[in-house]
Amino acid sequence: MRSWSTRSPAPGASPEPRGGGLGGGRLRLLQARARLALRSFRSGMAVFLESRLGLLSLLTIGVFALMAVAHPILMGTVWDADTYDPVTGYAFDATEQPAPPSWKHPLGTDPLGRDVLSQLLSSTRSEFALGITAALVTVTIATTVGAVSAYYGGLVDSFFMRFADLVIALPSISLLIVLSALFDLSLFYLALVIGVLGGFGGTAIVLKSQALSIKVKPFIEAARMAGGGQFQIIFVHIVPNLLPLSLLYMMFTVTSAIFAEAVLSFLGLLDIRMSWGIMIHTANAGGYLLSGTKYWWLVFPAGASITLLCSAFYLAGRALDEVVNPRLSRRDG
Amino acid sequence: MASYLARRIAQMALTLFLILTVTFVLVQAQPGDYASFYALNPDLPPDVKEQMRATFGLDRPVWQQYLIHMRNTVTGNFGVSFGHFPRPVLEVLAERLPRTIVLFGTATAASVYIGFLLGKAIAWRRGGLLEYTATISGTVLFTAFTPAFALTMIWLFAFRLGWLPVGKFLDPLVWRDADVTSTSVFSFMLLTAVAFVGFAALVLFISGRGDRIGRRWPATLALAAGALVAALAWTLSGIGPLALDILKHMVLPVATLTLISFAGTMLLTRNSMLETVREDYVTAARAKGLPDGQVRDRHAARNALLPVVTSLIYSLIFALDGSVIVESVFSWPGIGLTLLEAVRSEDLPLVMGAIVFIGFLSLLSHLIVDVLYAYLDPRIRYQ
Amino acid sequence: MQGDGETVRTPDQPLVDVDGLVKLFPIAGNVFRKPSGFVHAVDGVSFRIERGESLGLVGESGCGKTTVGKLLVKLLEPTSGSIAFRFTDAGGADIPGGRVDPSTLKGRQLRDFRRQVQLIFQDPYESMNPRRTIYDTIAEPVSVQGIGSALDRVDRVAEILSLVGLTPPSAFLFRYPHELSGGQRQRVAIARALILEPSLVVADEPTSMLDVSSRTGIMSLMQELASGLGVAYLYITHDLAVARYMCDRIAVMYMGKIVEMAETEELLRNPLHPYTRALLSAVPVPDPGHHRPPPAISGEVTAPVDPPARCRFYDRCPLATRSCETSPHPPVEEKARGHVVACYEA
Amino acid sequence: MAEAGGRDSAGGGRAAPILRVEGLALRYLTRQGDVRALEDVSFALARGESLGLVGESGCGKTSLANCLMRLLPDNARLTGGEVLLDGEDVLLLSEDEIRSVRWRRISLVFQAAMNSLDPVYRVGQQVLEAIEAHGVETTATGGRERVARLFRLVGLDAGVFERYPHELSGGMRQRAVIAMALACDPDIVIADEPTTALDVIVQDRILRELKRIQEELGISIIYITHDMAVVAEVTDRVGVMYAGRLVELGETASVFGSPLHPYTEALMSSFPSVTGAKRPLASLAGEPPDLADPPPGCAFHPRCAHATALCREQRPPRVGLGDQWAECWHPLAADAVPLGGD
Repeated sequence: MRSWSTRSPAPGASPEPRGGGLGGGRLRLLQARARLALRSFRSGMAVFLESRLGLLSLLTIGVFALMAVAHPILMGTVWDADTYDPVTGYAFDATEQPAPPSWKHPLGTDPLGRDVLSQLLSSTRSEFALGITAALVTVTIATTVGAVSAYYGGLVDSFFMRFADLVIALPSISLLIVLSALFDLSLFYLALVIGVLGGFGGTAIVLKSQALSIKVKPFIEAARMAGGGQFQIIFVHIVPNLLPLSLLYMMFTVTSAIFAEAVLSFLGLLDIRMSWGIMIHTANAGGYLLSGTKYWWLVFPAGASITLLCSAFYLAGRALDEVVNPRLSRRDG
Repeated sequence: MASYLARRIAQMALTLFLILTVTFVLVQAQPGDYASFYALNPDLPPDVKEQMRATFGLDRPVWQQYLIHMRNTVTGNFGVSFGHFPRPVLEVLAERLPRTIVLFGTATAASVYIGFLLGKAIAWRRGGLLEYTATISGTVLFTAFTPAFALTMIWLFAFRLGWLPVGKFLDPLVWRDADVTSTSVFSFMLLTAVAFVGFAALVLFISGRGDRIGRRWPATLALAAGALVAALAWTLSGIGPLALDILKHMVLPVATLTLISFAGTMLLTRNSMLETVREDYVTAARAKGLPDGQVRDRHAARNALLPVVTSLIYSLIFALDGSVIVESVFSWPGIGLTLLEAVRSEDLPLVMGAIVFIGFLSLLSHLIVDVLYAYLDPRIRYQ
Repeated sequence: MQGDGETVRTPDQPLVDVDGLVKLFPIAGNVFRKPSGFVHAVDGVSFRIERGESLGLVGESGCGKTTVGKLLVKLLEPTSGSIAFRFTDAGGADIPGGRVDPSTLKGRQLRDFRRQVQLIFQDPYESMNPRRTIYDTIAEPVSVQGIGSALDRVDRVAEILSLVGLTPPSAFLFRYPHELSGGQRQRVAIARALILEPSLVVADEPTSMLDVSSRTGIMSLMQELASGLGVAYLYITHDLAVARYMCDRIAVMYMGKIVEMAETEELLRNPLHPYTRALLSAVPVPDPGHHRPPPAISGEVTAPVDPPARCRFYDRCPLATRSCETSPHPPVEEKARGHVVACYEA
Repeated sequence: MAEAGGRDSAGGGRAAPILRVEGLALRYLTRQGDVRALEDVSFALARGESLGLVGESGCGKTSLANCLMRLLPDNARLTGGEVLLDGEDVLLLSEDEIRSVRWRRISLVFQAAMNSLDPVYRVGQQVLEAIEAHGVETTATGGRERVARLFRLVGLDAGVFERYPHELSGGMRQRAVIAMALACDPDIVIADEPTTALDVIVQDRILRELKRIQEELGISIIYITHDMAVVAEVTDRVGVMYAGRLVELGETASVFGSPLHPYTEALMSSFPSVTGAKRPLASLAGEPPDLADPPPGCAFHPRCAHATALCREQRPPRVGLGDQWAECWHPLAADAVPLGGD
């Protein structure tokens, strides 16, 4: 190996002490990186929060997260399981079921005498679990599939893209209806199926076209010139540039997962114990839905929760889009 | 363009093949086997069971069953429906397909058109009250829980206000003396729509050939004349009142579908517009001294339309999914409701047939979108 | 690698010997993807580059100059023809495994080859991963090659940053490309190409996207580094004026062929090929008093899709004769010492 | 405010200036603060004259062009000055009035021809569109003939009318864009980097074409470019911009003969040439200033070899030599005299 020291430094380049005062070692390296990460997170956050809708949606998601955390705490302290269990409880104190809101039951009880607030809170937790599981599955699959089929092209690409066409051609609700007829879907499998459908379908196509536009950038050739192999190029250069977009689609998957679960529960096709969709299903099955505003507590809390949480994730995704996609930003520079 | 379309059609044929394979695999993978499904159904007479066994080759090896499944689908032989015994699946589906297409086609056209207009407007004037109102209400409707929203619509417009019928697709009282079936009326309606769209495309194509860019009235006149002829034909045919009855039943589901899905197109158009307004040709159009509206419509929005058309595929799928839900809430007996009923009654042949039809319908929408895109983008047209 | 253990000094042997290089790109055809024709991007190109020499490859866009560059660094595989490298140590003696034909390389050998031949890209904005710091960008070649420890690399990157004039290095190490100006980014690109101490650097229009004031800075930096480190350049440019300052020799390309090649000043003073003459007379001169005659050339460049066998320049040539129409593309002939031309009429 | 170069006598006895820019100032509001894109820019343009504006990217050349046509993004704020077109201030016109100025009086040749043609319309229709918007021709055939005439003028085949932009070569597109700029007989054409993306032979042809058309039609052209060689060949007068200011203005021959501003000299000597002796190229150290936070005094002082304490603290005065002037404390010609005002 030749060494720099044997050569005269180029004129015009001032000779600098070795490392330019950066001899502090690995710790300094890590510190510098941590500072960088913090800085880019802050500037991204600043842009995100500049959008009022982004802030609002983040707050909404926060409130729902608190609700999800609150349920086990309440059950462990002030609520006794016999009365307040979301599935097996019964409000003996109420004279008739469903009972309107009262101090003991702030959102009343359902036709089977169960506390609506407790049902609402306990469902929140499963909705989060469902949404996040599905989103993680989608993003992992879509990012990998997108990067790999953009990088290799040819047969690999054709295979994944035809598969994506298939997933898109079968609308997910219809497909899930069929799947629920053929198999018993639990919450976890539902999350998995929705995640897989999202990951191999439209999201994979979008991420692939993004990956394609990254693949033809000169910095990919520069990485090849450095001697980088396929792994280095896909996971060090392509995937990190896909992540912001994946994050965006993660938000959208959360929305569609919560939505799909609610629809299937409403149609009575799912094998799960409690969810917002099941709450509405129960009310609908008892014929309370078309009675207008009289039994509002049976439908409104669950319906509003579905809409609010879905919109919140959706709007958060859109606000994120404004951060990720510089072309949408309102100001130049 | 021909080679572009040929390639797309080849890809779609491949996708259809994949759909058939997947349905087959699903049936094979489900717990319990298909043969016993038939064997255990008490509604079926033994000779029918024997016939089905032969049709589906249920006693043969799996790979032969697969080939038979393929052949059956291509020839339209989905077997006999359990729930509608002894009607063949194909007959049940053929009756319901026009109803779904009419509902879903109208709603998609309405939602895309409204979404495009609104998206265009909010992108051109950013930060206004309209932008916030449209974005928030659009998103809330977009993510609203469709069944609950549809029921609210029914409750409000049918029960409280009594303006529109509650559900179903026709009023038996009106149809008691009719000597035509609802299916044929639906088919006529569909035919009229297709003929009109074809006529409109022709008119626009011819008017687009001219020199003058701004002159629009001949095209408008021709379109109005076409609409008049269609309306006259319906009035004179004698089945006008029947069609009117169907239309009255359509209003609520179409409105519901439109309201839940326009936001998708709107928000996409907005984003797409925000990108095109930065293009040099839009600046050039403004520099040329063109009126504001012309810069917006002819240049910014016209180019913003391209990605919107691409994503129309997703909007269509979204609407197709939505129409399954809406059909079930409004008791609209189309493909979606058929699928749901078939699932509930474990009518497996009908389930398979319906899902293949839905897949086929969405592939067909794909193809239409591709043709539209190729028409709108000269860069593809002349490849 | 064909290391034959020979370690004799071979000063007369060039660093690179390119012979009859051809690269055809298929044009996508119908549904079945059968190509409907071929773009003859590079069509029988031969040249040599000596150690430490700078050869300019000049031509209009689409003439195939960038393709030649990519073939040389093995970002593309040639359709036919040969490229032979002969790497030596600082004293000019052969090093083991110093004779390389890039088309045979794979894996470990390819990585070794990358140490010797590097590329500087045209676009300083797109040639760096926007999500990686300057340090990551410059250190990537050494870390991929597994040279030195992580800490050595920081020092090494800092050292080369000051060498390319980005001082103090600590102010640049942990910044992102978008925080730098075009000129500074191009300095980073040079640092990245030079950190492996290559023998040959292919520079693909490294200054064409830069502002005037940073352009000269980059040009002189590249010259200083070339003489300091003994790097040879293949300098690809469309600008004859830039080539005049950067190159020892210039090769002019037209539609995939080298039409003329000579020492820089000889080529500028005594252009023989009608295309070179047209190219030269079309360059604007920064002197209001100077009046240029219009270049004697008609038409526009077309893409070399399955070109006819005759001289590529025939359709636009002011000197074209009957025999030019029927004869094949003219062979490259030496008209003066080291001055070669491919023209029957020159 | 003195405006030596722009006096009525400027340009060697040509007619009264058709365009006069006085103390123009423009800012962009950004997250990083206000960017001073233009500061105190003044010049005049005579009828039939060609003026070059040179400078590096980000010096405000394109912002200036956009100001003249009032094509500014939402975050731009005009903070002073006037743009007098035949004595009428363009900046005060209403949105409707400015529309009749655009293309009719001042038109633009964009720097990226591909991007300034709408990909979904035929090239001819896009030219026709401008003709119709201004009612230059009233009949369909009249419009078509005019487009055919324009195409002939710029050396394009009439068949180009029916082609789409992506079907044309770079040179043809640039010609089409020039034809479009001439569609409504404008008085002034602003050519913003008209040949930057083109190969040298095509560039040469387009520039010759533009020069010929200018002489034939008697229009004024403002060339915006970074290429000193192009400026030397096609312009009568040249203005040098740095950091949003016009730092030197004068007859092209005299500016090239004896530049007053050190920046002008640096620009000229950093340009390589294929003719003449091979002289060493000078390079400018450092980077152009951040316009959100420009240095005090002369904006060029951090990169200037002649800078003194004076330059670092105080705005330089305007000094003149004949028709040529510069803003500099230490002009390169000893006989340059301070001009009044300021």
